[in-house]
Amino acid sequence: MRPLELDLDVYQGPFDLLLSLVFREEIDLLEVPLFEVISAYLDELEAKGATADWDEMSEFLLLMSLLVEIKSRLLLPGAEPLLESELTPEQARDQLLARLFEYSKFKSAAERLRHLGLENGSCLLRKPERAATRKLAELDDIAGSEDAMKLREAMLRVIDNRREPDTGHIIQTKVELQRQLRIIRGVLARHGKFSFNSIFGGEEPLVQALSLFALLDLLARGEIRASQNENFADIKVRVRELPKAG
Amino acid sequence: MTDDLELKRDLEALLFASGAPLSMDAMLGALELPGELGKPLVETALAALAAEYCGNGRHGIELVRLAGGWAFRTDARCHAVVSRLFELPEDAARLSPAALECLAVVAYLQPVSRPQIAEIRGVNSDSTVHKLLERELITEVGRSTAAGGAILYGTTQRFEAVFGLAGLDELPALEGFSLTEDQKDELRRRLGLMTVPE
Amino acid sequence: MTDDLELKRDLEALLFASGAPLSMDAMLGALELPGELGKPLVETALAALAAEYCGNGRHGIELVRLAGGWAFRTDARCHAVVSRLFELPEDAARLSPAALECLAVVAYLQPVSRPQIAEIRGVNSDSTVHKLLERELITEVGRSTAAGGAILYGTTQRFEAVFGLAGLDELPALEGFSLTEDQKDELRRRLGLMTVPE
Repeated sequence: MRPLELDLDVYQGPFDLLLSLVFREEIDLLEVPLFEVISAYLDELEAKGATADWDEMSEFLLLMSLLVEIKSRLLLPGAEPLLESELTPEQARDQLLARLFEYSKFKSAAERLRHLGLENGSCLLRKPERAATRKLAELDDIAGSEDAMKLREAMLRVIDNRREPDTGHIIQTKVELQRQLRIIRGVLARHGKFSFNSIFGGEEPLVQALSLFALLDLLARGEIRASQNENFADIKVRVRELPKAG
Repeated sequence: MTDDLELKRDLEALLFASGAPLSMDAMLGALELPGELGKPLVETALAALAAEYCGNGRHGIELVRLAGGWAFRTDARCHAVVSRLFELPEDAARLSPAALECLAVVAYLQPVSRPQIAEIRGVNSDSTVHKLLERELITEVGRSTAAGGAILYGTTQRFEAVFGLAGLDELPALEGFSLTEDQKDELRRRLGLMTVPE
Repeated sequence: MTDDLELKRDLEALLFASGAPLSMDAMLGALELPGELGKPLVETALAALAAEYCGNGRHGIELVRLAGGWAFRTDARCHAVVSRLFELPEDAARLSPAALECLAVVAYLQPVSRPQIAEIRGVNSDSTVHKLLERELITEVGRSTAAGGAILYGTTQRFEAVFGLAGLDELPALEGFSLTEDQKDELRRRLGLMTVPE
């Protein structure tokens, strides 16, 4: 495989690096040795020493995860989406391409801006002879020209907009087997039965997986019965009636 | 001395003294001319001045439309000589590729919010936006009415001056920067996205 | 283009770009001309330029010997026009949304520092604060005893007049009632501005 040189001077961000990788290095993604990209990057970081930029590093991490995801989709062509809400491979592909096409326009526009700026940079404006001073209007002329209610609206807007930083893009999943066991027992205590999808269908894959573990656990303890018509179909869960003692 | 010559002379003095691009309003104000009457007069005089200082190399300065106004600036031919005595503006040269990219997004899509910029670039752009704000190349222009009232950004007059634009309508059309169909196909192929999985 | 014209052009650019009078040595240096050879050439070119910009009223600027050097300056005939350029009229524009927000923060929470304003608004507000200071709607009212002695801002009497307020207690109530000191503290606390007492 061709050794991959990662020129960090041109590194800007995920889409940029992706485009450079694809166009500059003339490689197909299936042949991109991600491991070499990462070691090249780490070497570069080491050489840079303490000046490493956290923003840049997290961007790199983001891009690598994007590449790993796409590549694994390519390597497993038959893979079906786990959840109905998830994009099909075709949709994901089209979406990524559309974003790359859109992004590439701005990348070229930035290059043109650079040229315009360099051309213009060979001409010099004169420094103003002195700073202009603003003459303030007579108070009588402007008294009451603004409405105090506008201040109130502005202040309320500021207060309203003051929220915790949006961390929506960070998936925070807190999940424990014990908790899933409690949830399942709780639902069964109230309703006696439920279908897996109706309760856990909207959850993250990790939550779904742990819930399934919890089901298996309860099955093993003999607390529930579960049935499924076919592979990947919904799972019906019922409380197992314990044989009456005596 | 005719009025025409006097007006031309006054404008020359104003443009020289100002340094920064002068808007029509600023000129009319200094000349104490009312807008409807004064504007055509000033425009005629500016055209005459611009014909004289037209950047044909006869003068060391040229009169150009810049950042929504007019300004004298040194002719590009004198670049080497001027740069030996004075620091030429380096704003454009000092901007990182990431900053330029971010600036391009703001220039073409303004008013635009930080999340929108990040969406286009595929990367968080907060620190880049901050740098552009500090350099006064972009500025706040309001708040989005939707989506939590995100702050919206636009470019400044300084941006136009730094990149030698008379106005935003002088930005080259964005569509002209689209990838060609061949490049798009190449991108699809290289990403291995041409073959649809079964 | 002859060498003479080129030299004249370069000198025009140099003199235009320089705010202060340029000495012969500075000009020779920028032109990279050796003194004995260059000096007569430059003097000839300067004489030609000075004849063109001779202060006869044809141009708005004139070239003069000044303080042991040469300089362009505006023609005395244009004095009145030029001085009006540097006396800006009161900004007739209404307060921008950013300015209003900034002003509201100062009005309701004064005294307040620039970092605090930025913190509350979630965006650097330095240039907005600067504009409000220029319009004398806010003013420095002291320095914070904590946190490196940041400058604190409050509103002015001019602010009260512009908004038709007899005093600060006439600011429209934020939550249906006027703010008492306790409520103001509560607001400051909610906005994260309360300094923890030692």
